[in-house]
Amino acid sequence: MHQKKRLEIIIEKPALKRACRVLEEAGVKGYTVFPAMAGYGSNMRWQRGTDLSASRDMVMIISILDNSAVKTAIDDLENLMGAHIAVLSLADVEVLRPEKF
Amino acid sequence: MHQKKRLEIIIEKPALKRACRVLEEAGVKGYTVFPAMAGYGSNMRWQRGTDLSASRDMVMIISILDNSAVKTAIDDLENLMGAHIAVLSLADVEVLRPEKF
Amino acid sequence: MHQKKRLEIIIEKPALKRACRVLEEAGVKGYTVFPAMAGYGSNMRWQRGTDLSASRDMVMIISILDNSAVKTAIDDLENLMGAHIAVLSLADVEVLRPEKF
Amino acid sequence: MSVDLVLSTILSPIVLFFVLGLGAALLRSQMTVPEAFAKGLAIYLMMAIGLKGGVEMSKTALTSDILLIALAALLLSFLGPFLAYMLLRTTSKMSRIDAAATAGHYGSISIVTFVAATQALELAGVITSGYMVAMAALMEVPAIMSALWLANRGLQKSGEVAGSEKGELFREVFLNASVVVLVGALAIGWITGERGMEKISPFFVIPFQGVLCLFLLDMGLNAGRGLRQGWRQLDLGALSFGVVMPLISAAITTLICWGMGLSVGDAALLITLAASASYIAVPAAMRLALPKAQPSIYLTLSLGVTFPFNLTLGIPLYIMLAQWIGG
Amino acid sequence: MSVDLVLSTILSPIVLFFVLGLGAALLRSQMTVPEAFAKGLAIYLMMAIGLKGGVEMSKTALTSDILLIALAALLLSFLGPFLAYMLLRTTSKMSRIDAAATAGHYGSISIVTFVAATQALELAGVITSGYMVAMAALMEVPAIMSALWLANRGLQKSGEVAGSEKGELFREVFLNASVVVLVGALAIGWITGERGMEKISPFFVIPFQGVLCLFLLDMGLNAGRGLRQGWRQLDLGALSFGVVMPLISAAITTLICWGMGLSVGDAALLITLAASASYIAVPAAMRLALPKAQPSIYLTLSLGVTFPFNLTLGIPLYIMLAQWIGG
Amino acid sequence: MSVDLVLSTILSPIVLFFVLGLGAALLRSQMTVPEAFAKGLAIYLMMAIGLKGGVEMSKTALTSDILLIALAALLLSFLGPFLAYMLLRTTSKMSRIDAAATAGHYGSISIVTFVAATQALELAGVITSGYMVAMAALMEVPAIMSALWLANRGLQKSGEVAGSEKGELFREVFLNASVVVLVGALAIGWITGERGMEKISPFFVIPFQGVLCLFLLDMGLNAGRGLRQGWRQLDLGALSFGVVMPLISAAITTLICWGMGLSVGDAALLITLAASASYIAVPAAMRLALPKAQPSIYLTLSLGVTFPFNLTLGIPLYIMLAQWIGG
Ligand SMILES: Nc1ncnc2c1ncn2[C@@H]1O[C@H](COP(=O)(O)O)[C@@H](O)[C@H]1O
Ligand SMILES: Nc1ncnc2c1ncn2[C@@H]1O[C@H](COP(=O)(O)O)[C@@H](O)[C@H]1O
Ligand SMILES: Nc1ncnc2c1ncn2[C@@H]1O[C@H](COP(=O)(O)O)[C@@H](O)[C@H]1O
Ligand code: NA
Ligand code: NA
Ligand code: NA
Repeated sequence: MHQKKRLEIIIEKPALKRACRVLEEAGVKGYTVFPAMAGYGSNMRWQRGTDLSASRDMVMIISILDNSAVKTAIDDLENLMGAHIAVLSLADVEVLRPEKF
Repeated sequence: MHQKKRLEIIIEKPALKRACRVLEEAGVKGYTVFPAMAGYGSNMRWQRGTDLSASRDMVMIISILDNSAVKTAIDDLENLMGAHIAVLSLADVEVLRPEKF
Repeated sequence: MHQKKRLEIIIEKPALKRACRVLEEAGVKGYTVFPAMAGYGSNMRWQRGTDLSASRDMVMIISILDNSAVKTAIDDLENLMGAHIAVLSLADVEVLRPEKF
Repeated sequence: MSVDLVLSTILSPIVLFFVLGLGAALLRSQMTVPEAFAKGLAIYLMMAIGLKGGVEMSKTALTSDILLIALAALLLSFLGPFLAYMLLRTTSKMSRIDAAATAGHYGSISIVTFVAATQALELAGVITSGYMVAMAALMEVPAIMSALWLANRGLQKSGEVAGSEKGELFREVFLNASVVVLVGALAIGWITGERGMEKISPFFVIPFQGVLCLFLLDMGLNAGRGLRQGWRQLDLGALSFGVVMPLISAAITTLICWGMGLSVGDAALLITLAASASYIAVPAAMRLALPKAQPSIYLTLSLGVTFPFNLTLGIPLYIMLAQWIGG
Repeated sequence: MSVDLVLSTILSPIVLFFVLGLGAALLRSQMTVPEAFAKGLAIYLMMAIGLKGGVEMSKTALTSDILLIALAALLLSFLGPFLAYMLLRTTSKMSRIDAAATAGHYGSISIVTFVAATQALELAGVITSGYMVAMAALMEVPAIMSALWLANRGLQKSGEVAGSEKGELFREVFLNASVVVLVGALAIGWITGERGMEKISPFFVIPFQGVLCLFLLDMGLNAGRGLRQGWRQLDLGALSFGVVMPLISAAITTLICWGMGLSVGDAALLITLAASASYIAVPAAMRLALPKAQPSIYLTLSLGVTFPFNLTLGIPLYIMLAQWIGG
Repeated sequence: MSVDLVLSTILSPIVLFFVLGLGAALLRSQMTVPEAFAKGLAIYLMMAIGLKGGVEMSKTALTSDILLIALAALLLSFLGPFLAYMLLRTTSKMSRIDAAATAGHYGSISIVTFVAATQALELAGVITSGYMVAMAALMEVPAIMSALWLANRGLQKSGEVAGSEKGELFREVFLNASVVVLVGALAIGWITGERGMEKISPFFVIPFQGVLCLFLLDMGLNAGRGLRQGWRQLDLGALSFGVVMPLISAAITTLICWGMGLSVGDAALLITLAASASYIAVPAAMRLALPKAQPSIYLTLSLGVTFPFNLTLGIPLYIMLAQWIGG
């Protein structure tokens, strides 16, 4: 198996499109998005479905990518994280078909 | 980037609030919860939406946190895992803004 | 805490049952499935709820398991990944009760 | 006449849609009614039942007779679990804690079974009272307490589960969706009376039976899936409990109704309530209070065995029992 | 008169709501109808169609005429894919497997297109038969088999995909939601007949057209998004196939209807069925059976091109064809 | 009479269900109306309002009077935020950006409050015009622009957020679900007129009030949870703003209506619109345009404070104001 990176961004839903554009522009080959249902931060809880505007929902973007793509994306990601509610983490993973990422 | 831990708890939904309280009391700065849709364990499958009480649904709590918070939480987490259906795992991750966690 | 593996398969929903069978036959003790809401790959975006057949939805399977189970499953997983739209990654994690996995 | 009753119940669209769902699930169809949609329909149904009951109640005064029925209902819910527990412990190999949790389900009630009985009675031209909805609401909760007592008696009090909080079980039990909506709608129907209902009743009365069809299709799918996944957990003693317990409850309640001189319709409903088992409110409470009890046991029994039995054969039988003591 | 028909179809609320959704999606509005809600409405619509058809069928005996129409319907579904496949392989650059998968969609049917045609006929005062719902159900599945045969013929049988199970495709195809609900409701309507329907018909008849508006708003959003995301995958040959194929199917079916001497209403419906393409049942089956075929191709064509065409221009045209051979 | 109006408003089923939800949430009940179901109901409600308004509009010509009201509506939405901003900056400790974002919510409108006012007027036998729905649609958006201007004026233009795209805010604001559905349904109602509505009106008219009950139960749950989670973020100045601002807007709009000589019903609706605050369209836009503003502040105020106030005490008051200038 081959070494790649796993990027995980938990971000507010209204900013999802922006995060996607950042990743796509950095040449990331793929990512998948998951809906969160609740959370806690800054001493406050939120819960999906208690806000008709859904503007406080959070989502998680997972992308398996090459370290080079992370480096390309990192500046724009930092800018994005500075403006919007978001948490980013990066981990090492092994994959089967390295050319896909 | 900076070293943090990524705590992932897959736990039955009726016990979610208890897990959240444990984390909050341990001083964790934030976490996010995701709804599962199906699963397998103890030789049995479950599936969301086939049980009107939703009492068998599972959820996943993800928290990026400092190792110190993990240590504070670990005893209560073990107690919780002993009582409820749950799976816990801990991994190393890198983050951008270490003071947030 | 004890070393285990965390297997994460992002796969198209119509093939979910097949992936589950592969894992179960390999003797995996448990897994949990999460619904994705959007994604990007091969220069195309998809979004849940814009396709009445739901045949393009993706899901994520997470399993905490022993390295031995990964080895048993890997051939069938490769075969499955070859036929269906899917992304697999493997990471190191620490768990509390090693006998559960 | 009794064969007629059975046939007209079983061949009613709501039962047929239930059977359709059950069959599809047993044949391993992948079809589902989306969870959010089904839960929305459930809220609609409870609002409709509550409102109707409330409006009926606003027309009649609270008599001592009604209080007596309420007392009987409470006792049935409180004491039912003891009977069920003894039965389970003698006839099946269930552990103490599983038996207690299951017993709690059978002391409590199934609101959909109640509604189906109301429909069957309406079809048969039998009159029922609005306050029976209040009885249903009263019977939801007490059984849970008996179950907890049964599970914990004799054990030295074990330490609290980490993260548990005072009042969480209370809220789960007394403020769960079905109690809130049922009791709330009952109160609103009672406050606004017939006049207030005029404008909203088209929505809550006319489509009611149709919505019930849709909902029972989903119940059938659930019951079938529950059975397929869970029957292996159950021995023969447990499985037969799912049919025997409703019959025993029905027999006892018939006697009580006869003692109180209830009308045919009200008796049929009280018998049905006693014979029905919970699969929404009680399972959720049990995961909090008795996490060591296995959900697959009590859910399979109450949703996979007892509910289908009541819906098809039970209800006509309970109506006949009521007619028998009322005739 | 024909211009009238086109206008009254296009200016009907259901089509206007479809256009609203289509426009919003093409303008990249973020609005959505929640998936669970739309799927719930779809189940409602299929129940309503099935029940209505079943009740109608319970009133008339099964004649050899009906069996003949059923045979024609089956053949249309079986043979349609062959025609579609040839057309695609000659006019577009689609790969063999993509062409086969797409062909399967065009042999099968769209139940919403069928319903829209029923509405247009009702508006025009043309009578249709209840058993046409059964024809729709019959036409869903056979095309899938032809598509699989087209895709796999001549290839040496490749090894099974890991984890695949005997019967999974069969269940996906014959027990998918639309088949279960449609056939089930048809049977229930047929069993209970008019008398059983009385109580539930308010829910299934009165709001039907309104629910259809809501559903078509969602279909418009889906079709628009499909088009926006997928049209780049299609060359001109493929795109024009989305309009030409329905017209060819319609022409052939017109001849067949003429041969069988079908009534105007029934002919219009059979033509519509033949000209419509699946976007629910077939795509799901194709992901299992032909995972190498690209979903963006067949979904864009059937939902993004053919469905809008049929809904607006196709249906009035098919009605005119039926009137022409029936007049 | 005025006490009557207050009582009949507060004791109407829709308000009682709102109170039920509010109470359940404040008591920390876990019950929820599934998000997808509630959002589906919201789309239904907006379609129904739009269609009804459109059909009414199709019956009358567009007069200069109507244009004048439209102008007033636009100005109210544009200028409202300035007033709100000044008030917030003087009476509370809110930051500039939070005050601007909150101000935007109060310039915009709440369509549910509008509907509740329509119902109360109907109950009181007061006639309203169909074009008032168009006014509601017109007032949604302008306030957002004023809020952005207030937040950004004087600041040197900061760099764009990474990944932001030209037009994304425009689409969010002008093509959000409520604008699309409301304006679309208005247009469709207007195009098809009474004749086209015949078939679909049963669905959009008869159940309307009942659906509203269900929806308001959910709104109550939302408002209660918002209050429980967010009130700690608000000082007394901010909290009282949630009641004072509607009253000031109402007073000003009363004067304007008096100047324009509006009918009692239309005046009551315009006052209600001005006094209501957005909690759907504006929050979503603010997250994109002013991500630094804290959602817990503006959501708690508009949904947790102002909406309950308007629904219970506000609406009867606004009707009385309208009667007073109209009498
Ligand atoms: N450390 C964390 N781990 C996971 N999710 C987090 C974390 N911190 C914040 N979040 C998520 O981000 C949201 C906003 O957090 P905050 O930026 O702290 O207000 C929370 O409600 C969580 O859903
Ligand atoms: N190893 C595992 N990895 C991920 N999820 C698991 C695992 N084991 C159990 N689960 C989840 O926990 C639920 C209960 O499992 P069990 O405690 O084994 O009965 C399963 O249905 C899964 O959703
Ligand atoms: N590198 C990746 N990381 C996460 N998800 C991915 C990745 N690549 C593809 N996906 C998911 O798989 C789907 C199909 O991708 P593809 O196989 O590239 O067409 C995408 O829409 C994503 O949801
Ligand atoms: Na009972
Ligand atoms: Na066809
Ligand atoms: Na306003």
